Formats: sequence, C-alpha cells, structure tokens
Amino acid sequence: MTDLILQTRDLTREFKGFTAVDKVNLNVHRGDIHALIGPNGAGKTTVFNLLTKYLPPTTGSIYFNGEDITRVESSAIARKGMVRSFQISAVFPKLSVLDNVRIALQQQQGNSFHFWKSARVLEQLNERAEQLLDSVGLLEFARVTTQDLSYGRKRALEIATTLALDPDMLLLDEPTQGMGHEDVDRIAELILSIRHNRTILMVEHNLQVVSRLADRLTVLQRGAILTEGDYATVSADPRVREAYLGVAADQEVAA
Amino acid sequence: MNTLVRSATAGLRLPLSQPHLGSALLLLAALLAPALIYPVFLMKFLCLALFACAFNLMLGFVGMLSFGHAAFLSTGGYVTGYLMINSGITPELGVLAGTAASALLGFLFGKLSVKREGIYFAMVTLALSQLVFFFYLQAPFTGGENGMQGIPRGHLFGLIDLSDNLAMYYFVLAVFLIGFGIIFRTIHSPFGQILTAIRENEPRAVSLGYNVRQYKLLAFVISAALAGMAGATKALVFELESLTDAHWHMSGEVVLMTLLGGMGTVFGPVVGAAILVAIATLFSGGELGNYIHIIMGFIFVTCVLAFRRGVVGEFGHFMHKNFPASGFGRPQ
Amino acid sequence: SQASLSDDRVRLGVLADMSGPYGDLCGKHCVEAVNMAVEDFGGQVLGQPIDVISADDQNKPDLGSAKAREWIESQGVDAINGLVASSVVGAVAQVANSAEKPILISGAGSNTFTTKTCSPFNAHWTYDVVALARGTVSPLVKSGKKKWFFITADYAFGHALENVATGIIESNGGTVVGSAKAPLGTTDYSSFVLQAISSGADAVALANAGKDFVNSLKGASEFGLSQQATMVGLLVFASDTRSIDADIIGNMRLTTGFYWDRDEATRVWSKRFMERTDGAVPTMAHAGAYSSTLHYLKAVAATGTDDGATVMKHMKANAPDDMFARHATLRADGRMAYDMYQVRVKTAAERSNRNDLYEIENVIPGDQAYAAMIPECDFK
Amino acid sequence: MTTILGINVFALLGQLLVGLINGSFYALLALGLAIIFGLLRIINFAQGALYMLGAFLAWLGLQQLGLNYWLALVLVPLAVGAIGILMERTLIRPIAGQDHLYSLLLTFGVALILQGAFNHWFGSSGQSYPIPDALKGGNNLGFMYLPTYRGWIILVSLVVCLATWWTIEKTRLGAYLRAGTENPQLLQGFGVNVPVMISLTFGFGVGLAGLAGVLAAPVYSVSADMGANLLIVVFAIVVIGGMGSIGGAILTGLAMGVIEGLTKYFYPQASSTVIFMVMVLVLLFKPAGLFGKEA
Amino acid sequence: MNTATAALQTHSQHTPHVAGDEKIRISDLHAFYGESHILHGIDLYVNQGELVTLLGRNGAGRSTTLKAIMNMVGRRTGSIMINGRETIDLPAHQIAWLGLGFCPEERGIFASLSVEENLLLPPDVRSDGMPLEEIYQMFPNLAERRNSQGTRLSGGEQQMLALARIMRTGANILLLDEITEGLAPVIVQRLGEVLQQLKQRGLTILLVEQNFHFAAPIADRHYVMEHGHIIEEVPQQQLHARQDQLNALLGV
Ligand SMILES: Nc1ncnc2c1ncn2[C@@H]1O[C@H](COP(=O)(O)OP(=O)(O)OP(=O)(O)O)[C@@H](O)[C@H]1O
Ligand SMILES: Nc1ncnc2c1ncn2[C@@H]1O[C@H](COP(=O)(O)OP(=O)(O)OP(=O)(O)O)[C@@H](O)[C@H]1O
Ligand SMILES: [Mg+2]
Ligand SMILES: [Mg+2]
Repeated sequence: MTDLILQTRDLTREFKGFTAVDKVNLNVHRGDIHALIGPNGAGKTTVFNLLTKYLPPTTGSIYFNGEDITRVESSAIARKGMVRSFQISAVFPKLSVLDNVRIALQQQQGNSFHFWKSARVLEQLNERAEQLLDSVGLLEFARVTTQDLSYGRKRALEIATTLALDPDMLLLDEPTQGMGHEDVDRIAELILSIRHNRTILMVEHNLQVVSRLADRLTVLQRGAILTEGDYATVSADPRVREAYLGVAADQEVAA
Repeated sequence: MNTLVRSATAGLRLPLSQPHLGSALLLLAALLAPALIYPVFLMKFLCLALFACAFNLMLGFVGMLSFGHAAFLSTGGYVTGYLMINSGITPELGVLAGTAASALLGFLFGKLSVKREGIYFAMVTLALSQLVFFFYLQAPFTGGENGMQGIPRGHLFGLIDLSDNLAMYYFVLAVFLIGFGIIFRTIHSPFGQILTAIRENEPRAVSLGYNVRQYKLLAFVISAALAGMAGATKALVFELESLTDAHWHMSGEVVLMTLLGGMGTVFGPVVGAAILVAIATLFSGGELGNYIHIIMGFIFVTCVLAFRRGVVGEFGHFMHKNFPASGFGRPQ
Repeated sequence: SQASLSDDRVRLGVLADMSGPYGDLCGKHCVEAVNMAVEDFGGQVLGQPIDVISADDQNKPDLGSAKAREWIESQGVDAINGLVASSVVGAVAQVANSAEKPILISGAGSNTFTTKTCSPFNAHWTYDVVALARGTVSPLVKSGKKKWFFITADYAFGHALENVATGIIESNGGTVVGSAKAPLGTTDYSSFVLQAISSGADAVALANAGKDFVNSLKGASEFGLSQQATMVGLLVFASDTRSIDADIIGNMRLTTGFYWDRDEATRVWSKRFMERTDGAVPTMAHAGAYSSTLHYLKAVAATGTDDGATVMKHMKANAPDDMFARHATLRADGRMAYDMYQVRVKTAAERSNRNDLYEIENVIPGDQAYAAMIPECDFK
Repeated sequence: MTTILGINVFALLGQLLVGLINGSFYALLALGLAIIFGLLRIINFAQGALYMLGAFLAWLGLQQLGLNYWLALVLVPLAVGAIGILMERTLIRPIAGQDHLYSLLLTFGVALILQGAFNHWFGSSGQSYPIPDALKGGNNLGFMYLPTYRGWIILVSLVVCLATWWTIEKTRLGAYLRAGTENPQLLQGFGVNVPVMISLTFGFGVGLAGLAGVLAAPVYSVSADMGANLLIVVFAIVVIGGMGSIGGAILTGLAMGVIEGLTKYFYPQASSTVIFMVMVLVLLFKPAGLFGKEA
Repeated sequence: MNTATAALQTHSQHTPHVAGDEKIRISDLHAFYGESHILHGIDLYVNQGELVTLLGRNGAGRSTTLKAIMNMVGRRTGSIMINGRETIDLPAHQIAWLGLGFCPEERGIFASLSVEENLLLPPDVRSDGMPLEEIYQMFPNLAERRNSQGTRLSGGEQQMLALARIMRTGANILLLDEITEGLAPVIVQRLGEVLQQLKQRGLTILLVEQNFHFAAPIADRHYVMEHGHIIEEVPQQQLHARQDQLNALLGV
C-alpha cells in the first residue's frame, strides 16, 4: 500500500449544481505511467485542476506521498514535487529557450526573491539547463526566442521545463494533441525516457499513445470512475467501448 | 495588457561594448547640469522620473497597471514633511521614513489588490488611492487644500545645509541614482527574472511552483516604496506637500510619462518625465500657456498614433531593426 | 533719485489660475490689467524697462510655489501679482516672504494673510472674507433674517468664510441652524438645497466661489429654496453674476470692491479693459491687480529701488489713490482698506445690456469693512 | 411624528428621491460608457469631454441658430454621435488590437484638446441655458418640491436606459458586440460587418454622452470642465456594475445616486469619495462587479 | 446518434444533390503574415458535394489556406473563386454570405457568451441551417451545458460547439480545421458519419486533418502540402496504391 504516490478520496467538484467530478477515488502507484481516459466532458481536466488546486474541490480529499494536500496552494504543490503541463502549450514566449528552463531551475535555488542580486548568479544554472534541453533534443535552439519554435518543439520545451523541477510526479494533459505523427512519436519516446524514478499521470485521447505507454488506465465517465485496469482489460470492457472507444478502437491502435 | 507589454519589452540597453562609458557620460552630464539649467527644475524632473520608474516596475515589468500610485507619492511627501516640521530629524532620515511609510501602505494596497488582474487591479488601486486622498484632504495635519507648508529642507547628516539649491540638487541626484539603481537591479535580478516569467505566462509560473501573489506583492511594495521616496524628496525640494500629489490626476500623469517614454524600458520613464516636465515649464507662462492643454492633447494623440513604443521604445526598435549588432532593443 | 534696480529692470510676475475654474475672475485678464497699469505708468521706471511675465498655477499650491521660487531665484521677478486661490497664495507667500519680495494679492480673500500668516511683504489688496461677510451679512441680519443655513465649500477658504459670517450673525442676534460642507467642485447641489429647505432657515449663505457658487445658486432656485429663503452669495465676482440667469440671481445683495459702472473713472478704465479682452467684464480682482501694480510702481519710482522692504514701506506710507482704491490706505499689516460697495443685482427687466449687473446701495468705508489690525502684524 | 431616531423622515424621503434623480442621470452617463468600455473594451477618457460638448452644442445652437431645446435634444446627440464615429474611424481604429492603455492615452489627449479649446473660446465661468418653458415649475409632493425638469430627466434617462438595455441584452446585437470585441476577425468570418458595427456602437455610446449633456445644460453651469470630474465616477459605476453588463451599469448608476445622496445628508464631506469605498468593497467580495460574469 | 443521422437524412431529401459543379477554385494564391510569406502559389479546386482534405505536416500552411479563403490572413494575392465569383477583394463578412462556414483550429469559442448564445451567434447565411434541437440531439453534451459560459466547456466539448455552430447557419461550403482534435474516439467515429451525411446532402467540404485514419475513408480527394506549396494531389481511388508515398510525406 505504501507505493501509492497519489490517492484521492471521494473527490468531488460541482459547478452550479452540475457535478463535473463525482466521488472519484483515484490510486496512482509510484513509478507507473497512469492514463486517465474517458469521453469528452467526463471530467479529466477538472480532476487535474483539482489535483493541482487550480480549482478547489467541493468535497473529498487528496493525498500525495501520504500527506493530505487538499488545502495546499497550487504553487506549493508544485514545490512538493507534483507538476503539471497544460492542454494548450505553456511556455514563456518572449524569453529564450534557455531562460525558460532556467526559470524552472531557479525555483530550487531559493534566490527567487533576491531582488538585490545580479541576474548573473543565474548563469551557474546554464549547464544543467543545457543538459535538460539536450535530453529533449532542443540544445541547438537554446538561444532562440521561444515563440519562434514550432508547436511540437514547444511541447518538448514544456516537458524539459517541467523536468527541471525534478518532480516525483508529472501530470500531462493531452501531451500529443495537435501534433503530427512524427512529433507524436517523439513525445512518446520522450515520456518513456523520463519515466525512470517518476510517476506520470496523463490524459490522452490518442489510443496509440495510451496503449503503448500506459501501465494502468482509469476510465472516467460523467465525472465518475467507470473502470480501471491495464489497456487490454479496459479496452475489452463493453461499457468502455460503448462510451468511449467506439468500434474503431482496434483498427486505430493496430495502424 | 499583454500585447502592450510584449510589444514594448524591447528595452533600451546601452551598447554592451561600452556600457560604462555611456553611464559615465550620463553621470557627468547630470553632475554639470545645474550650471546650465535651473536646479529646482532639474530636481522636479528627477523626482518625477524616479516616480515614473517606480511605477514602470509594475506596469512594464510585471504587466500590472496601478492607477493609484499617487497615494504612495503623497504618503512619502506627507510623512517626511510631518517629521521634518515636527520632529526635527535630518533630511536623509526623513526621506527614509517617508519611503518606509509608503512601503507599508504599498503592502496594505498590495494585500488587497494583487489578487485582481487587468482593469480590476487598476480600479482597486484607484479606489484605494481615492480613500487615501480623502484621508489627506480631511486629516488635520496635512493642511487640506492649502497643503503642508513650510517643510524645512534641513541639514544633511546634520552637516550640509540643503537650503542651498545646489547642495539640494546633489542630494536629490543621489537619491535618484539610488532609487534608479534599485529598480535596475531588481529588473536584472533573479527576482526580476521571475517577474518577467509571471508577466509572460502566469499560470505556467504557478505550475512551476512560484507563488505569484507574493512576487507581485514584493514588486508592488518595492514600487510603492520608491514612489514614496520620490514623493519624500519632492516635498523637501519644494518645502511643501500638497493634495496635487495625492489626486488621481497624478496617478494618470505617471501613466502618461511612462507611455510617452516607452513602458517596459529602463530609461523610458525618465525620458517621459523629462518631456512632461519640459512641456509644463515651457508652456506654463505667456501666450502659449493658454494653449497648454491643447498642445498636450496633440502630443498624446500623435504619440499614440505615430510612436506607440514611446520615445525610448521607438529608438530601441529603430536601432534593433537597422543595427542589430548594436545591442539595442533586445528582448529582455 | 539714484536708480538702483537689482537687474536693470523691474519684472512683475502674474500668477493665477488661467485655465481652471477661476480663470475668468482673474486669470489671463489679470495679466492684461497689470499690463495696463505698466502702460499707464509709462512702460518704464527709473529709466529702466518694466516687464510682465505670467504663469498658470492651476490652483495648485505646489505649482504656484514652484513657479514663484523659479521666478524669484532664476528670473529676477521683483513682485508677484494675481494670486487667486488662498491655498496657492499661502504657498507663494512662504517663498516670497523669505526672499523679501512683495506679493500683491488681488484675487484671494482669506484673512490669514494679515493675521495668522501676516508678513511685511504681503499687500492684501482687493477684499477679504471679513469685508464680504460684514458687508453682506450684517445688514441682512439686522433687517430680520435671523435663521441662517450655510452651504459651504469644504476647504479652508469656505470654512473661513463660514466662520467669519457666523460670528457676525451671532453678534447681531441671529442663529445658524445648519451647515453642509460640500466637496469642492460638486456639480449637483440638490441634496444640500433640500437640507437647507428642511432647516427652515430664512437666509441661506453660499460660502463658496466661482462655479460652486453658480451651481449651488442654480440648484436653490430650481428646488424653490430661493422662494422660501433669501439667498446670500458671500463671494460673487461680476463674471459669476454675468453667467447666471438674471431671473435666478436678480435682487441678490452682495459685497464687492469694484463695479465697472460706478462712475466716470471706472467706466473709462473698464471700457479700455473690455476692448483689450474681447468684452470680458472686469471683476474686482482685475481692477485690484491694476491698482496694486500702479501703487507698487509709484513706490519703486519714488524710492529709486526695487528692494522689497523699502518699496513696501513706501507703499504703506503713501495712500493708494486711483479709480479702484477710494479713500484708501495700505495698513501696516498689509491690508489695503478702501471703500467697499454693497450692491443689489439687477433683475432681467432692469438690465439694459449684458454687463449691466449691479445697483450700488451702500458704500462701506474701509475702516468699517475690514477688521482692525492685530498688534502682532503691525509692521511699521 | 415625522422623526424616527432623530432623523426627519420627510427630509430623508426628499434625499432619497433626489438621489434617485441623480442616479438616473448617472445611469444614463454610465450607459454610454458601459457600451464603450464594458462591451467594446475601449477606454474612452473623452466621454466626459463629449458630454461637455453635448451641453455646449445645445447652448451654441440656442445662441447662434435659435435651435430650441427639443430640437437640440434630438440633433445634438446625433451630432455628437457622428463626431464619435469620426473619432473611432480616424483615431481608435488604427490602434485596435493594441493594448487598451493606448486608447486611454489617445482619448485622454482628445479630451484635453476639447476641454482646452472650449475653455479658450468660452472661458471658465460657465454659460447658462434656460429651462425650456414647458418644463418650468414643479410640484409639491408633500415632502418636497419636485421641479418638473428633474422629473423629465428621470423620465428620459429611464426610457433611454431601458430601451438600450432591451436592445442589447434581449436582441442578438449584444451577443455580436461581446463576440466582436473578443475575436473580431472570427465574427467577421461569420458574416457580420464588424468594423461598421463597432463604429456605430461607439457612435451610439458617445451620442448618449451628448444626450446627457443636453439634459444637463439647463440645470448645471455649462462649462469646459463640467465633464472632467464626472468621468472617473462613471468609470467606477461601470466597474462596480460589472464590465459588459448593461443592466448592471444602469442599476449601479441608480444605486450610486441614492448612496451619494444619503452621504450628502449624513456626512457630506465624503460624498465624492463614497463611491470608491463602495468600489473597494464590491471588488473585494465580487471581483467581477455586482452583475459581471467572472472570467 | 441514430436520431441525428436520421434527421440529417430527412433533411437531405429536399436538397437535391448536383455534382460536378465547381464551388471553390483557387489559383496562384499567396498569403502573408506581416513580413512572412506563408503560401507560395496554391492551386486547388473543390467540386459541389465533394469532400477534399488538405494533408501535411505541422506548419505546412494548411490552416493558412483556409484562413486565406476567408480573408483572415494579413494579405493575400491570386484568385479565389467561390461559386464562380471572385472573392480576392471581398471583406470577410461578405465572403461568409456566399455560403461559407469556417471552423477554425483554435475553435474560437466566445468566452463572454453562453453555449447557446455561441450557437445562435453566426447569422444564417442560408435558410436551411440545422435547427437547434437537431444539434442538441447530435451533441447531447452541448444540450446539457447549454447555459454554461462557452469557454467553461471541456476541450472536446468546445470542439463540438465550434463545429455545431457553423452547421446551424446553413452554410453549404464548410472549411473545417482539425475538427477531431481532442475528441474521444467514439465521437470521432460519429463525426465521420456526420460528414458523410453532410456530403450526401450536397455540402462541399474542405477538411484540414491530422488524423489520416479519420480522413482517408470519407474523402474524395487529398492535397498534400509542404512549406506553403501543394506538392501532391491524390484522388481516393489511388489512395491505396500510393499509401507508402503518402506515409513518407506525412511522416506516419
Ligand atoms: N469552470 C467550469 N464551470 C462550469 N462547468 C465546467 C467548468 N469547467 C468544466 N466544466 C464542465 O465540467 C465537465 C468536465 O470538464 P473537463 O474539462 O474536466 O472534461 P474533460 O474530461 O477534460 O474533457 P475533454 O476530453 O473534452 O477535455 C464538462 O462538462 C464541462 O463543461
Ligand atoms: N499569425 C501568424 N503570424 C506569423 N506566422 C504565422 C502565423 N500563423 C501561422 N504562421 C506561420 O505560418 C506557417 C503555416 O502555418 P499554418 O497554421 O497554416 O500551418 P498548418 O499546416 O495548419 O500546421 P498545424 O498543424 O500546426 O496547424 C507556419 O510556419 C506558422 O509558423
Ligand atoms: Mg480536457
Ligand atoms: Mg493548422
């Protein structure tokens, strides 16, 4: 039981009488790649928002590493080691690629309130930043202004930035959305390469990616958990096929 | 707000090759200036320039428009003035006290306002500063409409008599340089780096573990403190503090100075302040005085339509476009 | 006499609200009035030129004081005229007094310049709150208006006006039944007017000036307060009178130091003034600015110097006398005491033209109009 | 009998009614700004100057052309609206899509020019405009005397406010306006002529300021700075009501009139500040204003 | 779902299908964003009742092509004939009235409007748009959230709303950009069927799609783009034969 890194108990969120997330009990094992899937509007993004406190839960509680984080602030959660990415790409567009990563590295340096120091003290972070960029294949773009990157590279940068925090747990919301086939593959590779020593919770509609990466799946429907298990079990469940996968699922994964 | 901030981030940086030479020349000019120009005029300019730079720290570098900075300017002035009149402290301590008082007020304002964004932030700060205005209007020690008169300039460190304009000028110049230095350092510090990140993409900064409200709050307090420092110094220069400094027009004026000079640039507010002070002085008397509002109006309209980046911003943009190697106008 | 001007000329600065709410009562036409005085004096003194510079203080004490300082420190200004808002005058006086330069206060009315903040360099020329209140209020109380209500502009000058008037009312056996302090620049006075109505006062004093006066009087007439009580304008300039419908302001009684149509001398002067100002009606501030300038220049010529202390001494020792200042003295405390006029505003039917505003009912000699000098301010 | 807790009830009723009158006038002013600022998201600092322009045009019309009040009531708002459209086309359109601050600086410049020019031409002491004969006099309501003209102001304001509210909230126009400020290009791609729509809307909002100016001319002194101080209060009203909410602006306008009226009664010195106290409180507890939708 | 397609079918009965008629004809189209030249001489056509896809890698210029048709790019030159009418000089709002409906890739849901207001927003450019009830049948999620603020919807729901919004206007030439993005597989399938139905009703569709598996079975022709050029045209019949070539081009 101790290897549960994240747990929710009866997590619930209502919007004006509409229950978007309904008594969800999520259990994520340490070291897993765990996928959250389900029809549109099932509440996946809302669960992410609840976990990272972008929304306060109506009721229920959240445990991270055994600690109750239900009332902890969003930025503090990130500092505790659970970091998210966004459904739309999130970078600092006017800053250079290197600076993007440095901003994240700076977080652990503890000098972020030091307005009296020269920014040169940040140069000691360059080496680590370049390593991270290298790991996602962006080293040659280090000095480029981020907004000039293509979409796929921005996603890669986002992941590098996230990794800079060296989080125990990563939350990825549709990491491959809007990407061409090549980029999808590249991101999938990347996720596999960083899973070492980490837990990853991801929302993804691309079944190919899910089937390839996920150790475990939780299917949400209308805010509640429909079923859980590995890909084979879940995709064989007729309720999942009816509500989410449709008949094309097999074809697509095979392709 | 964001488009504006983005388009203006191209800041003026001195050519990297000779930054020291450039600064040395400017400093020399500042030291010699009172030989040519009436010192009180220069002092007024320096105080307003510091005020605008402090304001620009919020607008240009955090991307938040405070429409209540007059409250800090006037608090600096009144607190310093009150102490100079009633407690006989030395002027440098007076300025420090005014700065501290504004910082405290800034903390209070910030606590109430940094949660809000965009126009709502502007409106909350405006409303709070109107309450401060009302307080200064009614409080017995400020002299109401008459202003707080007869503030002594005192003796610097108890030694140097500041009632001499030239001595006072060098004191003001020192205060300005200190204030400007703090702002410059803040912008180019690890903290400034985070501010830029917040301006660029706030949710992302949060997700990286930064408690953005605290960063905004600290930036606001620094900005308020320096605005207060400007006000404190101004009160000493004129030996007077009045409601003009607390009125919302003053909050508007600092926006104008910043936009005119170029927001989000380090020197923009200084240039903007120079322009406004110069116009006000040139046109305040004589025949043209009757047209001062009309002339100002035309300047604003032209500025927006033709030089949107502000004087310094346009210059930086021009240099960046035509002489990319010069190091001007690089994104910060 | 041997000329000893500090910088080979006499320079006069005119500082006033030029573009704001008090622009018409002094403003740029005060500059014109000062120019007229300079011309009438011959354009030069002791063989040296006289020049006039001016600035807009926007009614802000800080701007006014900064300007005065600049003029005195860097432009060789010898005396400052105009000076409308009391707050500005206070700030300017500080600067001028310590530089020992005379200020000729033509537009402002607070009585502190000859009491609390008196100085040997203040020449308070045109009027003050005491003269206004005495001239306007005491005859009314004596005629039976015993219950008074004040609508007061919420700033020092308004408060001073109310205080002085209250003293006069009470010493004449009247009572003040209420008072409302309206923020400066209020446009809608209906609420205050209602308060005045429900107070049951039989006289309502407007302790304000300029646009505040105009708007409050309009409100009073609209809501029927004027029918029920006598409206009393404590500080009314001719320019204000002219900008209100005669139906509304007709028959009001007020005190002024100048009316253009008083006699031949004022008419001649005013005609010249109007020709030079596109037909603006001269107010007491304009006439005062003229008169004070003339008196100052005479003193410079007579003493042969522009040294402030010497000139002021001479000005006080010699009585001003021109079309404005009648039976006048410049007292040791700086108060210029002269004949004031209690006038009645003509009704629409009585007016023959746009500038036909007043009928003079009473002349109040200077020593009755103004408060006696206090010993602390006796600068001999 | 007429006093409760030491307060004269009749007097209080009068204050409430007067507050309501002023409130309806605020509502009318706020309405114009709610459209321009709340819906189009253009910060129009010239709104106060255009209100002044409305009053002056009415006065000039009467003086120079013998244009009577009733004609002015129709023609002046149209003229001011036309000026607004011209302003939108020539000055504001070129900076569309830029930060809102630029429109602030620009329109502030326009306001300075207008106010400076009128001050220069007509001086500062103000002009007086007579109340039209048909609206002279008043009625005694028992607790107070209500001038007919004030009644007329309430009537016109409320009718105009309701009609505008209905048009914007209950027809598709309001949705177009909101969509058009969010993403003009896309809306245009759906077949809506966005540039013309924005011009007309801006013109309408400005025209309302002109109308308010005509209504105000007979009761307040017509002078160059008559709109300058009103502006900031009206901005506050729009924000308190909730940006983008027409009904919110109207109701807040009315409420602020009443609150200000009561303040004038109990603590007059604060009457020009009370609205900002309300604003602080409202924004602390309802960040998007009373009737605004949270982003 | 079944009711929805049924509804579509009943509709299609009174809209006779005329084939072979050219609805869009683009020649030598260049488009620019400020200084950058994005499209370099595009030529393509779409016939009445046809469903044509634009394929290509990220950044090839497919979205730009659709926007250029709507006159929503910075500047464009060349010729774009719609229904035989030259539109290169028309402003965007007039182009829409030629019966075009554009569903942008960023969805463009208006935050200040509710779901229903978003749906009702675009004017009906033709009379035979899909009634609201039908739309709600097709996308029950939207029906349920009809009073929510538009941008409060989930990512997928916003995508549905964007598509539904133009189907309501009666537009008969649809320009669809990445409409399956972020949708659950079961919805993607359903959309495939919907597009088939629309095609049968005689609507003309130009589809930009990343998801080749979705596009392949329903399209009549494919254009492949790269760097602002059209580099291949593949009719449906040749699809199978040229699969490998396509895979290489698209990096599948
Ligand atoms: N702030 C909000 N206010 C009201 N309703 C909301 C809000 N946020 C989400 N919802 C509703 O909650 C439901 C769940 O939304 P959520 O974004 O979590 O879905 P999702 O599972 O991520 O879907 P998708 O796969 O389409 O992204 C949706 O029906 C949505 O309309
Ligand atoms: N607003 C813009 N300003 C400048 N360049 C742009 C703009 N929008 C797109 N571009 C550039 O135009 C090129 C084509 O973009 P477009 O969006 O048409 O590509 P796409 O084929 O639709 O790819 P995607 O799969 O990313 O949607 C890209 O290089 C992109 O960077
Ligand atoms: Mg989602
Ligand atoms: Mg695209």
